[in-house]
Amino acid sequence: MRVGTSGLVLNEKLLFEHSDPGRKGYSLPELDVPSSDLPRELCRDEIPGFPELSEVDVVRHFTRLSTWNYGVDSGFYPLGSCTMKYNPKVNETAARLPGLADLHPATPAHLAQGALGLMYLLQEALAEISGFAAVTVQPAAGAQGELAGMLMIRAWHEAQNSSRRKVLIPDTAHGTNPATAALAGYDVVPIASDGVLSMAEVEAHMDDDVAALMVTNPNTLGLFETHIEKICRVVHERGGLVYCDGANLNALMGIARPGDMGIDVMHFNLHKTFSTPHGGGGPGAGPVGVAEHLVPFLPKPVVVKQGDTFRLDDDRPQSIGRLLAFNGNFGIMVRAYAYIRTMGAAGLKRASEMAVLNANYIRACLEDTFDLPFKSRSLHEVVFSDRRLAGGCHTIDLAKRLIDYGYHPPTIYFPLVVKG
Amino acid sequence: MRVGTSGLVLNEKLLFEHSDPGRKGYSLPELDVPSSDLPRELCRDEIPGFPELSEVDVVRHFTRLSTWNYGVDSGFYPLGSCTMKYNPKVNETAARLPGLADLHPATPAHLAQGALGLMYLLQEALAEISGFAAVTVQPAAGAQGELAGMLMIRAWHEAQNSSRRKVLIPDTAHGTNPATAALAGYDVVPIASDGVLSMAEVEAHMDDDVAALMVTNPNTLGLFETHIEKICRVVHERGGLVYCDGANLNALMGIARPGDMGIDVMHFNLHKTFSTPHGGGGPGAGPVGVAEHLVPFLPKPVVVKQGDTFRLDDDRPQSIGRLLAFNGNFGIMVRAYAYIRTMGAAGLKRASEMAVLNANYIRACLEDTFDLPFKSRSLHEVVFSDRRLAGGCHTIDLAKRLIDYGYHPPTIYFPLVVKG
Amino acid sequence: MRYLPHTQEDVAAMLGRIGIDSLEDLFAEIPAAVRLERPLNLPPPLAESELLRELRRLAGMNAGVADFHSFLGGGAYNHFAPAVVDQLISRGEFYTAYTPYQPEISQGTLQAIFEFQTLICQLTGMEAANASMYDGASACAEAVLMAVRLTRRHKVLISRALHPGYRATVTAYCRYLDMQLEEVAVAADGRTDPADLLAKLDEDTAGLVIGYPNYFGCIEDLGQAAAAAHAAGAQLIAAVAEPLALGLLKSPGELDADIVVGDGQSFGLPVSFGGPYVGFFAARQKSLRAMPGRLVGETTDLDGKRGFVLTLATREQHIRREKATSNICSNQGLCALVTTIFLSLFGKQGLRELAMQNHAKAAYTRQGIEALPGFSLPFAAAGFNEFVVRVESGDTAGVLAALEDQQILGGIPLGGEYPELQDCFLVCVTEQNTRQEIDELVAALAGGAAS
Amino acid sequence: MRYLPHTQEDVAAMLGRIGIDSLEDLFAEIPAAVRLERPLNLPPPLAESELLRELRRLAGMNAGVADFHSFLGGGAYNHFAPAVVDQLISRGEFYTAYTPYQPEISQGTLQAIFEFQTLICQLTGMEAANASMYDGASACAEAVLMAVRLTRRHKVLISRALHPGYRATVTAYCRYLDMQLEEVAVAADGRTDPADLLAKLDEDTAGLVIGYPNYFGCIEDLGQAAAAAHAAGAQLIAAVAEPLALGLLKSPGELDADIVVGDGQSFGLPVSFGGPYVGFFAARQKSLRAMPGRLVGETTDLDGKRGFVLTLATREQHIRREKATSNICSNQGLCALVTTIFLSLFGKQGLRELAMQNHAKAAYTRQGIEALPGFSLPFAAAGFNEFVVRVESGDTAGVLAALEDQQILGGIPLGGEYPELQDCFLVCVTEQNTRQEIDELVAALAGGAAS
Ligand SMILES: Cc1ncc(COP(=O)(O)O)c(C=O)c1O
Ligand SMILES: Cc1ncc(COP(=O)(O)O)c(C=O)c1O
Repeated sequence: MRVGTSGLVLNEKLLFEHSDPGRKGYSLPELDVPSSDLPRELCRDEIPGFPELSEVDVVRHFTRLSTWNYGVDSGFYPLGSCTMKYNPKVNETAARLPGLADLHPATPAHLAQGALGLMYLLQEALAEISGFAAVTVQPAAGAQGELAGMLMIRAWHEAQNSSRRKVLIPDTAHGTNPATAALAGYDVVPIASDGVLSMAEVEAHMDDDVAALMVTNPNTLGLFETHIEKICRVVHERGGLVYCDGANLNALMGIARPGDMGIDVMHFNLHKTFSTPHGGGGPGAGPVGVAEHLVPFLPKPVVVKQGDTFRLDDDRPQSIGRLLAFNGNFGIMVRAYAYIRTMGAAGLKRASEMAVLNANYIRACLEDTFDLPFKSRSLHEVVFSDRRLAGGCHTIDLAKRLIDYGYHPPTIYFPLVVKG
Repeated sequence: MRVGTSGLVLNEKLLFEHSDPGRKGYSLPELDVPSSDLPRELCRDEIPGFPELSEVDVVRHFTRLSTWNYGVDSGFYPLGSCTMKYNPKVNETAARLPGLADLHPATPAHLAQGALGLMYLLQEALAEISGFAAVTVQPAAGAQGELAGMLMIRAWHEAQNSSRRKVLIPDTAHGTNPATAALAGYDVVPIASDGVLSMAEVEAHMDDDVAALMVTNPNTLGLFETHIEKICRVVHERGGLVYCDGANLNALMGIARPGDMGIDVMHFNLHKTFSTPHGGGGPGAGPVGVAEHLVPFLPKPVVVKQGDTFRLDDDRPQSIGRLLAFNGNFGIMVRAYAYIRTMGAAGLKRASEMAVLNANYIRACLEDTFDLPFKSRSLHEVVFSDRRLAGGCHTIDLAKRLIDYGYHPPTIYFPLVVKG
Repeated sequence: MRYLPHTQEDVAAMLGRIGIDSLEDLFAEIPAAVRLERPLNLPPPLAESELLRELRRLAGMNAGVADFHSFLGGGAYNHFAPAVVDQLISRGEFYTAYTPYQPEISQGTLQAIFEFQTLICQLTGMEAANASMYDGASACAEAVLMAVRLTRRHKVLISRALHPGYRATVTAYCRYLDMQLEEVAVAADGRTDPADLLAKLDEDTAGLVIGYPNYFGCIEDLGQAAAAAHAAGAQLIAAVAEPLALGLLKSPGELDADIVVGDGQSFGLPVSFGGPYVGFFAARQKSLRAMPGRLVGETTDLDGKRGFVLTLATREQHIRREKATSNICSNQGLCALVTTIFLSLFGKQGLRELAMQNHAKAAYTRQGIEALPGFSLPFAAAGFNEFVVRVESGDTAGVLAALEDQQILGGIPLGGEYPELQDCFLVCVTEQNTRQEIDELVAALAGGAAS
Repeated sequence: MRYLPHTQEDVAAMLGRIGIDSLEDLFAEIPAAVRLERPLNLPPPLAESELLRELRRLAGMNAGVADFHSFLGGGAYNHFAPAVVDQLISRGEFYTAYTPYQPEISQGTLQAIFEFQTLICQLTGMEAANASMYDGASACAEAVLMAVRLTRRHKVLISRALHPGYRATVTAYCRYLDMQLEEVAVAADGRTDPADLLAKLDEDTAGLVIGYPNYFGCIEDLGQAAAAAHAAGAQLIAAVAEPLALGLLKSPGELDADIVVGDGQSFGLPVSFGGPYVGFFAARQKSLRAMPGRLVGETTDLDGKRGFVLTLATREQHIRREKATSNICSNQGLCALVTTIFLSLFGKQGLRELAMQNHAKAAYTRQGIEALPGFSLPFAAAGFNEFVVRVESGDTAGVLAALEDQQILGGIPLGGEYPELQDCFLVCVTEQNTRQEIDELVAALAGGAAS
């Protein structure tokens, strides 16, 4: 399939350039109470530069802008590390249901049992899928999940009167891993990997100032960290904890559980593995699963069940506190819950199998054409380099040329360990 | 503004060409009752050629197809005769409200008071806007409204024991007018207009075999039929009735009412004057307003109010009957009602004024450039011919070139009285 | 006013360009005598939030299927529509476009209609389908007119078991045309009476219209009817008010129908108090030029690329005027798109499975009611997802009212349209009715509703 | 499974191409010891219709604003969102796109974010805004960190009248960093105590965070706070949980704030039990490189055409890794789009009028409650659309429960976060509360809820 000629291409100005003084795009009921003035000195005159548009101006502006975008609904979107799933339409309907969308976060728990129940059921489902003892659904994205996780690791160390200062992070890691470790007050120690982490490298760095190892599994090369169990054992033996970046969980649902591998804490990206839309850069959600020993440190409030009722438990003295003003990206939780209930156990496993099948199929089709720096069996993604590209072509050229053919390019220049 | 280069253009196959045996795009609950077989000889094997697609296939297919279309939401859409208004978004929300969208047409009247009430209020509002004694909201589109109207005219004649066989139709009329007259069993007599109908032409043709005159006001040249009152008087004096094609009512809301001009019956196009979407060719709705003497002949059932309750009145012996299986395009009525309630009297008048202002402004800007065959003051549309176009250019070339500039072309080669 | 972009300055500048002083002047050609000299008497305008509040209030007075267990059918069916359908038709490029008269910027609509036409042909077993009609009833009327055009005969037979709304619509459409409609009786088993049919078919019979399934939910012997019609030189018109049945039943085309019409509402359209729905119209290739309505055809552009255009417009009123095959102009385009998306999702397997579920649930309900004292099933013919129930006491209204009190819409009383079935009502069961709902219906009927 | 397009034949062919025999083999690298040898223990899959039924059941257990008169605010506001907003963000090109890393096919998102940033600058009176943060609270935490970065100081003062959720979030973010947070007391009028503030500002103070309006709905004297902060060399951070107030109030920029953060939820986002909302973050041009999060900038392509790209990515974690200005990656892009569309619709006049209505309704309510025996208003400072009510009897819980019985969510009890305000609750009134609802609230309070 090639780029066709049937479509329309429309230019569009900035919305401010459409503005015309006196246009209105809103309606308000007549004020039904006496008007009331704020003290003059508190008030501004007008908002300089703010637009004035009619409703049709606004509709056309954003409709036209949208046509400049490519989404999962437009076609194949093979971004490595991003898990660009189909975003089910019924989930959009679900998140907008009255009773969910119009529920205020300060509603008393007895009048919000449906919402709290949904959060609880989602926590339970994620715990089962990942093999962790408990899950918080509060964090707003993967990186915030990482922060929650690293703060819990630090709180755990403090609770043992340990004040370790270092975190080991492999060179394949996503940039959020070191950035998060730093935000939790840690010094980052990069460690080398050769496709996967070797025991030697871990053992060489795992000293008694290391609080944790952050690992991604499968890692950003799409490879399963084959020594993961042993790695966890060594880290634990030497007094550290293991954080897992769960961005790539889509390879493992129903196949293997990070919690069973010895990992202490992991974030999920609901906007990856659990089909919620990326939204052009969020909102997502980054729940975190923890092993038993980290449960006391979970961000608060935690949704708990007592008998048949649910409530937000705030009375958690060892908690790291809260990372958002309210209960997290509830609308995203609704979508993820809808996905899990739609797929069921067999469906989730099948989704993982098909993702891995697809990546390996692409690999099989292209490994004679492109350079494949790491050769062990891929899971849900495969990373090529541009070394074998002829004619002075680089990854970026390939990426842009794919656009000409109507496809979204793959993720490029990541992970940093692969050249091009 | 010119066609830009920011947009995407994507090819797309036929949906059948995406099909792959075994794909599924649906889900059904497990059957919770015993299965039951129909006698074998009644059953087909499978539906040859029917597609098999997953949900994401379907979403991508239609998303991509849509990008080949231009809508009112894409930009300026200056089709004469079509009244391409902005289609308000809240009306789409309104028509989908539970209680409206999921109401079955056979619901007993006492459990459908809201819907019947809405239909009644819409009838009343349309009657007030048009100056007619009563309105039926049953017909599904303008042409079906015409049919309802012409059948009523014929029924009225029959009730007077008159069996006139001819209908006068000006050469500027839309094709549905003669087609409808024929469907009502009439012979069509075309009459000439010179921009507007002259009294002489009407008087020359108005004999005692003429059942009706069908007139469009403002007509398809965008001109007000200035002699309309006298024309109605003459037709009435000679025993005929006057049908008005109300497609162009958008020029007159709050300005003048067809019912006050002596017209006996007129259809509305809710998908024109009352902002409901054209939908790429429908659904619309074509209510019909009638003067007092035609009320007994309205299609049945009619929504009537008794005390505080509404019901469908089926007991109308002189009615022409029904033209659809149920109550008409109710979802379109909801949108039109929403529009009327949003605009109010002043808003509707302003809409007419702005439409007429726009058409005259375009005329003022272009009348030095293009040939303007009819020179009297335009209402909501203006018709140019291609006579003055240089370089062998014709209307069709101009239309297609406008597309290159990102605009929808105006209506072309209509009405037939204007060359090119 | 948020829908009108004009500012005061715009208006002044535009009036200046036009060369007039006021908006008043724009209407100079309208004689004073017919000017409206007062404001329209309409309720004051509502803000968007107020409008929704008011419409929610009206909606709240209606008994939607969210609040009631509904067993209403009779040409409008409570089927589930996947969320995909509404989200796709809500794309502005689809629903705010006009009829695709400019193919260069309407290929989306055109290809989708082409796909609709193809799906309808596959479903009905016919060779040519149009871009849609208003609804099943008006499509049926157009079919009758086409049969008359094709045969140049003047009599059309209509089965009394055809949907009453369809029959009434045919009657209204044909009211002043030079033709007669004659009714064919219903046999004891609920199907069209073959003897009466044969007796009425003659050399002036243009066509015969039969519901498939018919209004009572019974599956007509279409093959036999086709043979009889064809023997008399008449066209067989099959009218399909519940097209989901075609997921299981032999197609009318296979059974030799000449014209197949029906309503696509079952395929993704909400019942919406009766509309908008979507009529479909399919026929044989040889009758193509006699067909009413728009047709989309495939073509290639100058570069050899496939494209789609409105075709055979010479049948239509824009060109043919009073000689057109129909007066229809706007049809139900967006509803045809709904149907197309729905059928794309369900496809070959899904439509069959959906039809099976409907049939199984109706059969289960039928058995449940049949076993109740006080009720009987007058018609023995096989049915799809509807059937007629007789109230032995004769108090149909009382039975249905008692059900309403239990938030059940139990069925459509038949007495209004069929005085001979004053003691009967029509029950419809779809995949949306759970076994529990069905059991509640049966229990409610058992528990005194019959008394 | 309707979301997975693979057929059995596809799977077989693909396995063949890969050169393995089974799906099992794909996972050969995963050691047997960590394989899951049983199916996941999850509830059975639901069909789409069942799923919606289940979610409607859960939704039905919640007290949404459709059923209750709600006076809950406190950082999440019940404002009306025009239908346009949701319909536009529901376009697949917007919501199913990834972060705009490939500008050639992401100009829609990029230009919209650029417009968002511009609107936030205009609204806050600042010079640079980022592409969004998770919410107001986390934006506030990031602002604190930025103040520390900019000043290289270690102490940050936080007003006790700042939203408790914001305070808690700042605390958690800063938990293990080399810095101290100190609280500034609340004065009797409900605003930050200027004396305590001055006393605590010193040469190690990096910044001062003040709510504008604050959690009690009071309008802080931001100008005075800015002067004090600047005199000490500290940054003033204004945190705006109800940005609608900025439709009326002087902008924080005008009052000399250095960093302005807040939450855009009021502008078109449903309250949705707490999220997703959208944090905004604006600062001075000179601090641009110290800002957290993504930024979109304008550029021109080779043909001189305007375009937009992600810019200054060198601050971000992809490149800077542990030295990044923040760890944020995905933000709340689609929610920023909501806000952009909402503000485009309301614009200059609309936002002002909306703000006026909110203020007028709150003032009306405030007067109504103030006049009631048994209730008083502890704080005298001017407010926007929220205010604190004191229950003289001290039985706040009883009062609110009595309101609930009348389908009124009367406010947020303050005792949990402010033990000194155990007898108080926070009332919020928006344009969505009609006078009738307000009168009902006042009547309910009068009629015994006070007892
Ligand atoms: C491997 C990996 N880790 C972490 C993240 C950060 O997740 P988020 O963007 O949800 O904060 C990503 C996102 O792209 C990722 O791919
Ligand atoms: C003048 C005129 N009359 C009648 C019609 C027919 O209306 P409808 O398409 O609603 O049947 C139209 C529609 O284009 C028209 O422009």
